[in-house]
Amino acid sequence: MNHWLTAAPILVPLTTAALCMLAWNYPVVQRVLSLAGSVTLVVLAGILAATTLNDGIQVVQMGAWAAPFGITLVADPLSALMIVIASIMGLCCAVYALGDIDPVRERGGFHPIFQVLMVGVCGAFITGDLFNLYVWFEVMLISSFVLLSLGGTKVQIDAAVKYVAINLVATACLLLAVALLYGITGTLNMADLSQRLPQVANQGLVSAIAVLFIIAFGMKAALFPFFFWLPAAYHTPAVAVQAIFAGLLTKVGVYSLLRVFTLIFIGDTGWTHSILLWMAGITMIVGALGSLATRDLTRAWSWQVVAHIGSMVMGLAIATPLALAATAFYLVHDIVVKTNLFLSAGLVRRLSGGEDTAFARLGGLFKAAPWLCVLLFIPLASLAGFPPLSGFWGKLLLVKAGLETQHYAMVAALLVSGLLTIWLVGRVWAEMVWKAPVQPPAALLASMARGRAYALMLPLVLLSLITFGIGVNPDRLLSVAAQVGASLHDTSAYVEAVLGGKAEPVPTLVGELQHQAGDRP
Amino acid sequence: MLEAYQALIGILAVAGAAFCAIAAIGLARMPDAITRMHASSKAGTLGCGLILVALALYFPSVDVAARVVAAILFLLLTTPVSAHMIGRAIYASGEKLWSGTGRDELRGTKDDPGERLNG
Amino acid sequence: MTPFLETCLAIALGLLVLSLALATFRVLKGPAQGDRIVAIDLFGVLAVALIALFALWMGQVVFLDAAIALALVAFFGTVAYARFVEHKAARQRKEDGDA
Amino acid sequence: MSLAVGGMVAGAIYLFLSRQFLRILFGVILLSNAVNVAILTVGRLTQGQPPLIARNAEIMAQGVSNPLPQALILTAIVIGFGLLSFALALGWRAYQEMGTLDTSAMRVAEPEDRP
Amino acid sequence: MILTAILVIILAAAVAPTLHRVLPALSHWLLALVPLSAACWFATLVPGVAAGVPVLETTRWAPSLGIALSFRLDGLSLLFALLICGIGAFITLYSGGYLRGHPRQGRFHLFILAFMAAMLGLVTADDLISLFVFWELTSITSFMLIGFNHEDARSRRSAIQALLVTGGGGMALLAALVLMGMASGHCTLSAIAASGVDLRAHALYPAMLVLLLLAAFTKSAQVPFHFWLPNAMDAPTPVSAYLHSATMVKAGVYLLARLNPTLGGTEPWFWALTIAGGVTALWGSAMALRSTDLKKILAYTTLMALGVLVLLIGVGSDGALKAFAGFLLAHSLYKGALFMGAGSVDHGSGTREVGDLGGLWRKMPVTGLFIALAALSMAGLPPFFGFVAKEIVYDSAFSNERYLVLAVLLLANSAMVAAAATLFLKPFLGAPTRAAAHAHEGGLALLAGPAALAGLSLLFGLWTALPQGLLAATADAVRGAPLGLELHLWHGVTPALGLSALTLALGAVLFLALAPVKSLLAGVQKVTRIDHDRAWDCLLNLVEVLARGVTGWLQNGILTRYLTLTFAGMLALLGSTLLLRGGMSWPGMTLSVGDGLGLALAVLMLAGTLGALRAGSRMAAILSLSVNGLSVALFFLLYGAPDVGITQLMVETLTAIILVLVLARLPFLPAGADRPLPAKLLHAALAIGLGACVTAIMLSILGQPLPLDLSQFFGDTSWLEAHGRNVVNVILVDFRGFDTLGEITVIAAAGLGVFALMKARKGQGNRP
Amino acid sequence: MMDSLILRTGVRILLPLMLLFSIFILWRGHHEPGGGFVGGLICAVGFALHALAFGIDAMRRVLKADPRTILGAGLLLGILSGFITVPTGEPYMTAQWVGGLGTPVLFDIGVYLVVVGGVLAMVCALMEEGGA
Amino acid sequence: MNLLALNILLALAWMAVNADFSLTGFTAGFILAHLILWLARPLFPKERYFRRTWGGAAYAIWLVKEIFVSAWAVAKGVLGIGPPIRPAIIAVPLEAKTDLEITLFACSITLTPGTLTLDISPDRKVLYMHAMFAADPDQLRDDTKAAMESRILKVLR
Ligand code: NA
Ligand code: NA
Repeated sequence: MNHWLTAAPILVPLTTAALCMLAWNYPVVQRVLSLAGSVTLVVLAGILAATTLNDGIQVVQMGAWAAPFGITLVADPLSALMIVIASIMGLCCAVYALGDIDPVRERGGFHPIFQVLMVGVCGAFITGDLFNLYVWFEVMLISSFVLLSLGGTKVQIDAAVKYVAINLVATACLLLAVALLYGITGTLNMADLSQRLPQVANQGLVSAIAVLFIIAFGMKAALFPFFFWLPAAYHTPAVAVQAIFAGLLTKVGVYSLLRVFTLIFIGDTGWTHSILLWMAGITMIVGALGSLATRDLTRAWSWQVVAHIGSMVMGLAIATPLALAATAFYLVHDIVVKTNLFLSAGLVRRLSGGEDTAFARLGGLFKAAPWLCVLLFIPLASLAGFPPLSGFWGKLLLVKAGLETQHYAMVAALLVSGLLTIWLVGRVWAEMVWKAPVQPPAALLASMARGRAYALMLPLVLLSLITFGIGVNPDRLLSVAAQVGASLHDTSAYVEAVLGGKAEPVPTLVGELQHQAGDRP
Repeated sequence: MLEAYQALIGILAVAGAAFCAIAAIGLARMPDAITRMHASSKAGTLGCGLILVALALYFPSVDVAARVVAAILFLLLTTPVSAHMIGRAIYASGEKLWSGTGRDELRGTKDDPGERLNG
Repeated sequence: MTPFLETCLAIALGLLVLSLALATFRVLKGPAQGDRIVAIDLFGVLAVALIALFALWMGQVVFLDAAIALALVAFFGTVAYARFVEHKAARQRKEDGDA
Repeated sequence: MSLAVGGMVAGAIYLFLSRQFLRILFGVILLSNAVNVAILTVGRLTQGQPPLIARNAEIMAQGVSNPLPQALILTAIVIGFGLLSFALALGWRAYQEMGTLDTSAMRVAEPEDRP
Repeated sequence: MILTAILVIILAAAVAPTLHRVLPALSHWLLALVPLSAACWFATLVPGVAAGVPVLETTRWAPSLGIALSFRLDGLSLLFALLICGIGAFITLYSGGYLRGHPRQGRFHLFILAFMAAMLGLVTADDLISLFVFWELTSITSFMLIGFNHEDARSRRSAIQALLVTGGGGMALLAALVLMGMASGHCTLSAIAASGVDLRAHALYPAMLVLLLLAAFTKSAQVPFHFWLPNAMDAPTPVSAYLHSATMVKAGVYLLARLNPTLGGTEPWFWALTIAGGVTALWGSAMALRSTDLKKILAYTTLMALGVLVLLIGVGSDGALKAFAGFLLAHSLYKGALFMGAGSVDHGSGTREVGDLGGLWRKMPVTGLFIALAALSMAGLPPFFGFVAKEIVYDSAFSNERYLVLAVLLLANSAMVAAAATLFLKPFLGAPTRAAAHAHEGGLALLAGPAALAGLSLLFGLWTALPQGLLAATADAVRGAPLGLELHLWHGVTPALGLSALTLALGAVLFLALAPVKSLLAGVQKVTRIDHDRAWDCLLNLVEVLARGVTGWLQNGILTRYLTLTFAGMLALLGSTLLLRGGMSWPGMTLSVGDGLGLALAVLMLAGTLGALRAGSRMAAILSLSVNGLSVALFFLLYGAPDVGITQLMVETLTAIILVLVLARLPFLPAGADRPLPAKLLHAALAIGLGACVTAIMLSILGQPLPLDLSQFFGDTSWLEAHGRNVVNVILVDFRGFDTLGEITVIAAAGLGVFALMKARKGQGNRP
Repeated sequence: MMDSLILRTGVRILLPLMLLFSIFILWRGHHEPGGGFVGGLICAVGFALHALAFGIDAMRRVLKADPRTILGAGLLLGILSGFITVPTGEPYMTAQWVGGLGTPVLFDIGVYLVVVGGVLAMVCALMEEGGA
Repeated sequence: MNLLALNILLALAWMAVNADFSLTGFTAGFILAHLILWLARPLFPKERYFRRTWGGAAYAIWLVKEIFVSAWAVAKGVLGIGPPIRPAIIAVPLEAKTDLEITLFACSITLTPGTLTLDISPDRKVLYMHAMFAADPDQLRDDTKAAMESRILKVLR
């Protein structure tokens, strides 16, 4: 039964999407399907994660064709963790959408496309095949195109133009990278790749292809200098879409970097991981600066998405078990917080009655909606890394990992970026919560239908509770993250699970080489 | 016998290619778009057809022959239609005909596609 | 395959490649839209011929299907282009009329 | 063939760097073609022998083309087509909404005066 | 129990808003009981701790990181805990009176109690990370408190300023603590101290020290991080009284004292602390003398006191540490009372300007009395505890022969005397003013705090044995070894007494010559031109300008810029890798006749590319691309990929149809017209560079062998196991059918997407 | 819509031929070049041509079903064909063959339908709204 | 058209009898059945099936010949060895009425030497053709009508 469970993260949203497409003329049916599908996904993802963490890596061969011939789905601790968190975000955004989405967008196919996005995200998280990963990236990409432009307002179209143009480059780059890698190894299975790459004679060529992967996934992850599509676009679509984008899309890029640069490309870490380190450092600073340069809430959050990508990639670049665990922890934290921030920004926009979230329009929330402020305070403080919320633990782990490996400059960059974020959070609080509003906030929630208001508030409550829960009781997630970190650092279990007894897995330890390499920033 | 048969195939192929080449040369040399189309639509179709026939002869089975016939029929059906479409489009777009063109019994009549397709 | 046939095929291939080059030249050069469309139409037909010839050369009859498919769809492209030109012309006239 | 791919990539990138969205789309087409050619090429080229199993055979003959890259390209072509058609429709809508396809004049989402 | 105390206070904080709504008149009394009982509980621990037995407590938290909520109460912690809870109780009460009728009183109590809990945790934490957690919590809660009057833009600014300064310190502290943990291998302060690891000898000691000082100095507002404190006085008076005199600002001092045994005693430590402390003390004195606002005066004297405390830790002699303990307590008591008193004056008369106040004695005698008592203690007059403390301070400096320190202390204390006089004499005994006309006494809630604190100042002065045990334990804790502190009101005739007299005299002179002193100081300030507040603004502006500059350059809203940077990044990464990591190689070249055909197709592809590049019309571009696409299709066919070739043909045609459907109305710019020459060159360079990279990689790949076992497997099983003779198709629908599933999902989404893009438009209604 | 008698007559003859050809291609795709994509594309191209010649409404009438329905049905068929393994307990998409008919063929039909539906949805939307 | 169906049916029967379900089998069956039906044509007195098929075949052969001629003429024109080209656009009044007749006529014109159908008037009364060698346009018009339209009508009516 376990192989059905392992495939469920793709099949559930996919079936939901197909059913929603068939019911294209019946929005109510779509709503029910979307909700049911999202809940099912959360439940199954939870079971999958529990199974993986307790019983070890789950592997299923699609079509029963053995690896590396068929397509392998692998739920290792990282994948399982990501899928659980992604499914929860999916549910939150789906529920929020029930209250927020307008009829035009709904009839334009919001529900099926949203599910397709989840298919892409979950598929990317769980596949063990590089080309299959490309396919799920494309699924994610096309659905993100559609969701971004759904509604077709002028701003959206403008943003979509930039988003689409840059992402098409990214996607071609990824395809090229996969193809070239196939061209030297003759395989696409990631575990198999990790076995075959060391045998390639021309290791310099492997490094070049690895860099191509850095570029391709870096573009997806919005690393410097490939992030431009993100601040250009994320503030424009429907709120639920913004939130799911902010929560998941870039993280899939980070996940992929994490997967590929711990499992496959570990031969030239002195070079590849130094590049990642530099990119991460600059991303942190530039992202934080960007968030300070804007005077718009949602756009500031977009920049913060960028900034924190840098933090996660920093962990990958350092690549000790602790650093990898830090990245895993940070991923979970950041997904929850960013989703929450964008959802709440949507609510704030509603309350301010405006079309956008420019600081000039905001204010007076403390008076108008104190409970909302309490809810907002949690993700904000967590974003700033204030203890004892989730962001603090992520930062602590990263600082620790960085200092242990003498990456002082990176830790400094991380802390400076954190300080800039604190500034931003203080400013946002002052502008959004404290400042007297230009016009008093509307009592929209009260005037809404009860169900709609619940749909808007419930996700916020849930997400804030998660952040708070991780913060005050971090140990569960910390130990999971440690498990993830260990499994990424030593991938022999992964390889063995996928290839079975056929191959003799050599323990592949990422990061070992790096400490001999001198060229670190 | 086989030699002669293969020679026939070879000659057909070369002839076909030659007609194709003539079509291409016509395309390069003719004075205006419509006259170029004369070259391409006739010589090209014929050349292509000859090569297809050569193919059919090379694989002597009804299966292949039927498909070759189908292909040629497709060609014969589509070439004039597209020639008509292109010709009309060229005419409608008001492109200047070659200065050597004689009478034009279409321009300015109620049937002039340039006027008719307006709006 | 006799040497004569082989030579013939080589010559034929050469001629076709030359033709394709000429057609490409016309596509690039124009000068009118019509010229380009005529050229691409011929390019399609030449490609059909090339595929057929290639099938012959390689002794692989499966390429014939590609030739059929191309013969079919090249036509669609042409229709679409023609339609484009007509619409543009119509629009041009309309704008001129408005002006 | 590598040179052709390189040339197409270069051409595509030059088109991408244009201000005209249409040119960017043309770049997309070109880039997608380039990558597809690259896939087949790095899968090693074998002339004229499609990977089919003959009627009288049970396994694929030696010396035929590598089937796997072909399958990958098929997937990539179709996906590329999906993306491209969406991008094209987007271009149309962009022109409709903003009256221009000059991307440097598209400043709605990131207006100059409002950072 | 310590954790329980903290949690109970947090609980009280959580219920405060509700409680206030339910019992508006009583809530502050009830809430004040919570810290008061905590204080009482702490008081019961005094004998044990004074006897040298610290209280230890540990709760599991994050065992996987070795982090626990461990607490440790020694003298230092207990003294702080008592101050926090004790003064906290009165502040809670006081703020209830001060904010009577204020709509957000409940929220105020929430924040102040939350702050109290955080502060309590900070001073009792033993675990390094727990310490940091509480440290940061004090920053957040104080942010909320400073910005309590949040409609006022100045309040908001001050709150952010305090948040940033202390937040920056927090970052440094985090790094410092992690370093300490790493260097020592222990997670708790007591374990580090007990382990015998000498951090002072560690290679990272300078880093730890700098980071730690950064944290402590920002929190305790030492020069040059002092500027936020006076601004923070925009907060309501209870906040100033509590945070900015008694507790939060002392957190930095606490940290220094706490780490004195582990990190202190070195040269850098001495110089950093004495210089920062001394300058802060002097600067605070000067500013206090210049100020005319009651709260400002108090704020600056607080700075001065903080400077003195830091200075004493820096000096680090036994005497200095004893003096530190005494002065810490004395200052907390009188400053708390004075702040509350000043707040009452403000509350009663509506102004805090010394110039506007006068003759309050008759209107507010009780307040006046307590202010007088506290001011006397501040001035260091016997029999107040301030005097006792000052005596040991002087004593320590004198016995150490640190005369420069002594001079600083003398000046600071004289200024304190003058300030004390300013605070009391003019407002209460001066000629009545208009503002004083309708001044009135506050209620019991407003008076209880000053009364208790001023009373204790007097009591401890008279009965020095009462605080002696605790203070001795405090000094021991700061030293990390027993010191044997003894307190006496009367030491006999000592140099210290003489200095006290001198201080009084000097203070009197300063007070009497206040006007000339002020102008003198103003002149000095003009000459030195140090306006830290403006400097801060400049710094922030600089960051903002940097932020805008960087962002404006990178994210300028123009797609071409984005793509240029993206491609430039790609070229830089790929190019450098290819050049620096080797890997470029040439495959062996063999050309057959068939390859001639391939070559011809390659040329056609390139011709199509070129055509697309220089096309001057849409049609030309599309048709050039068509040439390219058809050549690619032919290429696929040539190399034995009929499925791919046919698909490419179909897609080519469909693309043409869709292009035509879309393009008919779009404008087109002729080639080359859309970019200036430099851009053209740059773009061409990027394009050619990347094209060259791709070519180089592909050529190198072709020089490698390619294992074909996957394809071999597909070929072997396609018919026998998967029942298909077209291996490509079998791969598509069976071996790798999952890819295809994803792919049809893409097509489905694209179809729906185009449909939605064209039809679902907001503001135009929905046309299904 | 293109107002041309010749084109219309041509299309009238070509459309059925193309549909036939597309199904032919789909059917034999498992053994010879072709399959769901190519077949679907040919079918879609045929209908697109019809729309070009006769207008979108005429095409919709010939097509009968809404493209989106075709698309959804195809996707669902594609997904469900993989679920047939549920009783056997084998992983998703494990092929099941009954004589010459197997789930991969079913899957290919799903692909065909999705391609037809997806492409026609695009074409319909572009033609109707594009006005071109 | 009933005979076509019958013809196909018989071809299928042939395939069934021979158990040969290939295209070859069908073709053989079709031709065989056609011959049988032709022999039995007195059974179907008013049927035009045979005239159509045989006439159509004859026309096709003629057309193929014309294409060769046409291509040759074009080749000469292209290579500059034939008569100088003298293009013109000529209106040809139509006698053909049905869609099929008109289309077939138009296609034939395009496939034959030196002429090309440009357009058909919306009222379907006039066909406009472009001719390459139209020294005498009126003569060409008459030739075209005589050579082709009449043949087509003969076959189809
Ligand atoms: Na993305
Ligand atoms: Na296929």
